[in-house]
Amino acid sequence: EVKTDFKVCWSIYAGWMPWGYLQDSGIMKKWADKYGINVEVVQLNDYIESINQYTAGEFDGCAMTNMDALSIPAAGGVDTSVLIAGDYSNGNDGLILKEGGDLASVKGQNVNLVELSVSHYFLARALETVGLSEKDITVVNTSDADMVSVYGTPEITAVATWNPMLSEILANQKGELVFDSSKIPGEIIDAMMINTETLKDNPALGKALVGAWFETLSLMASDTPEAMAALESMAAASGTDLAGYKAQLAATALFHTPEKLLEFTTDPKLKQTMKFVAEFLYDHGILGEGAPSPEFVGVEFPDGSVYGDKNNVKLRFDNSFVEMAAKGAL
Amino acid sequence: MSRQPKLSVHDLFKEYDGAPVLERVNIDVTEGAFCTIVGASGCGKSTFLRMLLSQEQPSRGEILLDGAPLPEEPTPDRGIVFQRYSVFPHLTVWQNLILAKEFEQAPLTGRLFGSARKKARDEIGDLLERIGLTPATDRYPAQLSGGMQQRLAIAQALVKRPKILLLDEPFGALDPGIRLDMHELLLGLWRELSMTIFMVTHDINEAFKLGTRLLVFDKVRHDPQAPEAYGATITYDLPVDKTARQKKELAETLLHDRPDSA
Amino acid sequence: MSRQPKLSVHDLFKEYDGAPVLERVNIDVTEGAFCTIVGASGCGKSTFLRMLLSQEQPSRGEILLDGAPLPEEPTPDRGIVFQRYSVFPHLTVWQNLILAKEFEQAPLTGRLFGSARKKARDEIGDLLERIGLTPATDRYPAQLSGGMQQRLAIAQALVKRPKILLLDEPFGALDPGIRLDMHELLLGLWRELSMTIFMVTHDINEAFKLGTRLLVFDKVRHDPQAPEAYGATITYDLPVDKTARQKKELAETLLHDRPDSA
Amino acid sequence: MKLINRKPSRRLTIFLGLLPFAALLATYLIASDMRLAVNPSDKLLPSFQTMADTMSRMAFEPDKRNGDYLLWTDTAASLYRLFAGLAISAVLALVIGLAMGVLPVARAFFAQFTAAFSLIPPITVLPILFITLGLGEAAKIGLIIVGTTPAMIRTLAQSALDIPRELVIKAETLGASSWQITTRLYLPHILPNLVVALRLGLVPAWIFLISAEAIASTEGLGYRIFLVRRYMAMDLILPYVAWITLLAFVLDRLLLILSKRAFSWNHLEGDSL
Amino acid sequence: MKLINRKPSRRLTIFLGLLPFAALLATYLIASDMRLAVNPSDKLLPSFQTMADTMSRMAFEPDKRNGDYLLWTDTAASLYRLFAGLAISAVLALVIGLAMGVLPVARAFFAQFTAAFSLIPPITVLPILFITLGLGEAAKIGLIIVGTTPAMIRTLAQSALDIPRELVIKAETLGASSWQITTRLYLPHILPNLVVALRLGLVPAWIFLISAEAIASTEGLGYRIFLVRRYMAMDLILPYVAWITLLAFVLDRLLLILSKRAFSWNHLEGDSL
Ligand SMILES: Nc1ncnc2c1ncn2[C@@H]1O[C@H](COP(=O)(O)OP(=O)(O)OP(=O)(O)O)[C@@H](O)[C@H]1O
Ligand SMILES: Nc1ncnc2c1ncn2[C@@H]1O[C@H](COP(=O)(O)OP(=O)(O)OP(=O)(O)O)[C@@H](O)[C@H]1O
Ligand SMILES: [Mg+2]
Ligand SMILES: [Mg+2]
Repeated sequence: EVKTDFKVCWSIYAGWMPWGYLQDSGIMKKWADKYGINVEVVQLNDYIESINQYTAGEFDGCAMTNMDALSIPAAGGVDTSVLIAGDYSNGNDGLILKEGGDLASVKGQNVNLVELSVSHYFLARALETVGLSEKDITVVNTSDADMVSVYGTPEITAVATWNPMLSEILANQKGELVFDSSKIPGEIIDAMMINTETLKDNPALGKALVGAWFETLSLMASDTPEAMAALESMAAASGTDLAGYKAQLAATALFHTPEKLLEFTTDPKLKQTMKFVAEFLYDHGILGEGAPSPEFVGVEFPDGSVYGDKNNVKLRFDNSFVEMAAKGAL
Repeated sequence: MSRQPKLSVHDLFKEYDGAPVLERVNIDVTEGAFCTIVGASGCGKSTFLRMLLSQEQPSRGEILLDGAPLPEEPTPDRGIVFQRYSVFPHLTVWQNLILAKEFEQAPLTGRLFGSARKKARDEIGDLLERIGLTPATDRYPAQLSGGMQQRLAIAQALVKRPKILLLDEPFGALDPGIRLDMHELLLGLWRELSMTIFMVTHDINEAFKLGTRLLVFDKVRHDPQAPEAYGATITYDLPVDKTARQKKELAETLLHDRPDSA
Repeated sequence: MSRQPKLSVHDLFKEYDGAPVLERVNIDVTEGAFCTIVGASGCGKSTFLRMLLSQEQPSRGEILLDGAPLPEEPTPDRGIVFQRYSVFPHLTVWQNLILAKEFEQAPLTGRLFGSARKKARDEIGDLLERIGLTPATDRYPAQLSGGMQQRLAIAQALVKRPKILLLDEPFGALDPGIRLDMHELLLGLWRELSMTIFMVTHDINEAFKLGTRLLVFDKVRHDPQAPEAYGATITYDLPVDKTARQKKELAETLLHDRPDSA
Repeated sequence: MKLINRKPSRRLTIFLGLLPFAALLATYLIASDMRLAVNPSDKLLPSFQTMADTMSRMAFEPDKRNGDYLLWTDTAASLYRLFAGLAISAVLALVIGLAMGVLPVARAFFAQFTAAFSLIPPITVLPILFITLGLGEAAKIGLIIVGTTPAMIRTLAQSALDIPRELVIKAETLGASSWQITTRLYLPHILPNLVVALRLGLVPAWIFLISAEAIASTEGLGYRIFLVRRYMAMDLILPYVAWITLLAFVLDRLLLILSKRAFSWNHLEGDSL
Repeated sequence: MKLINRKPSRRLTIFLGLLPFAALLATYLIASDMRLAVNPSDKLLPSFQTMADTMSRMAFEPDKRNGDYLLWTDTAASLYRLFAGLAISAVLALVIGLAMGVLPVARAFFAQFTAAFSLIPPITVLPILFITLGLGEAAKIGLIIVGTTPAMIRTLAQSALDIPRELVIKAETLGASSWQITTRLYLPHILPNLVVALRLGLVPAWIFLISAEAIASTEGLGYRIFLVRRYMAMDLILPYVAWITLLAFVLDRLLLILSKRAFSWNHLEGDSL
């Protein structure tokens, strides 16, 4: 269906703060006007709610991780395209043991984390690296917003969480980071997802979003007063100060140029990552009880290859718009 | 009695939780009768009035009003003064009194405004004076004495000029002086409107003075082992005659000059 | 009157929201007196009793009990029957009656159990019979008729055998027969315990029959423009003498045989 | 007959009572069908078949991870917390509410504070609660207590103040001490209101329980709902919500019946909802 | 004098009323000092100095992002939502509660449904609510309405049922129609209870408002608290909570005063909390 008014949503996370800035600063409007459409970039505070709203059809696009995209909209039958795989977590997720030690010493402990989130996936991957499995620990579901405050209680010995909670805990409380996502780089991808059908019918939306995104990122990368002002504003919006926000960005591998992004999404390692993710989701029953195998939902890669069921492709890495940006064709 | 009775009660039974309170009550009352009801406390007088009002339904038997079954709900043609006199606690004295008029004249809002309201208030001035509540016009019921509340309840029922008036010990909390005034008021309206009145009273004097007919409620059957086994009925139904009246007046004279003579 | 008065009231004033209700009330009452109080409705009789009970405080003046200022709160030596008779709605008839005993015998739980409870219940059997509530022993007040509730309230106050008993129109809702029984009951206890009684009544008959002293409350000053400007006081204070009693008895005889003669 | 006196027959009452439920179900069915027609694996409004399947799995098939029958372990865990929390709340509210209603000194002491305290939204001070009570059952029960007690205290204190002054005076003249007046007059009068307060407190209690279970937990109805919210499994969430509602409804009715049994004097006049 | 009759003097009342607040403050001070002594950058219980600094920044320094004075814009946004939600709730509750209390037919229709509906914890069905109402102001106000109305309806309906039957009958004999009985007898009797219900509804209203703001919002007191919760910025959370409590407290007192003014007949006997 061709239309002119679009809404995409995002929630607060270091790698997504540019979405807020490009809406506030008018960059988005500039690009939308260029293609004769209206795009509203809406901030939601609750990450899961934002995905749910997108899945239910309230938004045309939403910022989420590769894992959640597979488990919620894609598994829910909403054909979704990865428009901008903006960054991957490069230390933004971590496992902290209060008493320190090495990763293997987590065995037998309770680990507090947001169950079934990327933290859970991250933990599973971390355990694999030392030959442990989830059976060797006990997972306690804990809300992300309260992770920092409950860490102070004596019951908690280990947490797996992400920034800003991660740095908040490390900065102020006893504990040692024993594993972080920089050791599994590129596996936790934070992307802007768009409804495939909407994107197909309205390429202008993809063009406007990609154009606005890279303009903002190049602004951030520049060493100008405007860049500082933009970063200040993003810091304020995420509830911290400039230093705090920069620290978060340091653990976020943002792709500042279309080229870098393309490099990442065309890397064959991506297929491997998505396989891991699908298997993890299947093991935890998140793909739906009707899912006969991890390959139940098909994932299409930029080269046209598909992981999983070719007849049920619901998640697509779509590089066409970023390629336009790389060619300066926007 | 060739005229159709205003109200007739046929073979009325009433029980609460299986315990009979009234049984086999039969009576025909012509229009304009003033029936005073006496009887032992707890024998079912108030219950009888509640049924005449349609507040409660008989367990058996029927009540006919003008030959037709009594409506199943209270209607404006039957006024009531409850034994535990109740007036509207959220309205002041005069607001309580103009309420009936408001209901009548303002079907939609149920409320009069401006000059209509002022007029209604002026119209009850005389009534207020007669029931002695002029100084308390603007008070809420909670700020009145027991007797004042009772007078207000009576006046409120009279304002509506009902065809049938049910009074449950209306003058119990009034001193003799005010009681006489209220008698006057009631009798005046009764004659004027040819109301049919049922009045429960414990004052035999009053029953004779006011009534044209005296109904005595009592149990006819009594089981000493199970005092609750039987209900009460109308045991005497006396037209109040001249001689009785004269006797009463004699009694009254005697009683009346006593306080001063003492 | 060489004895110290049981109760003396000096120069008592009471006003509500600036409007005087009682003014300059002075009275000395000896132990064992039976004061009946009459007066126009709304003149302040109930207010007077409420002050004797310490439910309300006088605006000015003082009340002495046995020469000492009245305690500031109700105490068990002063019993009360309110005008709007109130009993405890959550207790059945017999539970209402044994309550005073429970308070006395079980300071901690306020409740009797087992045989003590049974004994208390047996002890009130006679009283229940005399007030005619035996058949209603196990009912809640909401299931009683008005007169039955009133009798219960009276009995409840009597059970405690207070030194001073305050009765606000206690017999208003009772039929003459039961009223006579209650008179007996009250007079018996009064003589036996030499209680001091204050009783408000509107029945002048009753006032003369029961009282040893009759107090009339009335306004002495009256401003027709502002009827609320002045309060009432005791205008007559009459010892009830023989002749008056005889007159009353005559009147009573006359009244009494009327229902049967008719 | 006037509308206010027109009582529907028993049958009509039942029919009318079921109508809005039927309407709700019908609305759901239509909306769900519409969405499923567009996207057969829509997650927002699953079909009744899907929900029934999911629930029967939760109820009758052991969990892969720990072999539990999840619906029942969740229910047991939540109900235990709910009952413990409400029981403690009830006792606290009764004691403090009674004290406030009966004793002017206690009222002076507590009135302003409970008024203010009852207005703190407890979910905003969760961290303090967790640090004070730890992360175990205590905190979850604690949140229910903190969340429901203040309102219950106020309700009970007000209902004690509403007892007619005449009755208190009457009790005094019958020789009752302050303590006896409290136990034999105030207490029986406010117990029915305690039941009312408990019934009204059921909803906030569930809400706080669910919030607490969402924060740190390994079982419980609220835990499960928040967990599967992660992948928008409305086929589990909706039946769970219905189940919670049903449990609460049964509790509510049981409390009403309890009240009618235990405080029959209080139900002699008028209707109860 | 018996304890129940011992009324503290005005001064003592004020003193006693302040005591628990003082005790709370003192406890906080000691606990905060102890924690800060161990770890000077402890975030859980910041010193009053820190909190005052933070608040004065929120109140008097423009925000870096958009130049707003955040405390005031947050307060305005939240209060607007709160008032809008409560106002609509009040109207709905009045209409439905009155209908349920007055008309047996309406009671048959609504009673079971509102009883069940009032027991649904609204936070569990948030996704559906957001999808139905969108994510704008409507949803936030809607959550307040969904959260507070059912309980208010029940309270009002019950208070209508509690009106003595005698008064209704009296009105009928005075010639009142159903409508007139509703407006002139039931309405004035339940309006004071509406105020009570509103006062009791303040806390749930705040809670739902905060929950809604936590999910989708860019300003508001709940949004701010939620935003900084991940950083455990108690130096902002605690004063914000105190501020919310103060606002609610002022509203509560205003409603009480309103009730005493507008429904003086209802306050002639007994105390109010
Ligand atoms: N709470 C109150 N506020 C204001 N005025 C009051 C209050 N209580 C009583 N009054 C007024 O005080 C006066 C005396 O009342 P009280 O009840 O003592 O009269 P009473 O002599 O007992 O009358 P009755 O015989 O009718 O019972 C009345 O005019 C009444 O309006
Ligand atoms: N709701 C009820 N439930 C059970 N019994 C009741 C109920 N209402 C009245 N009764 C019983 O019915 C009988 C008659 O009561 P009613 O009020 O009609 O008496 P009454 O003749 O008016 O007495 P009184 O002169 O004392 O007012 C009493 O025995 C009373 O206990
Ligand atoms: Mg009666
Ligand atoms: Mg009086």
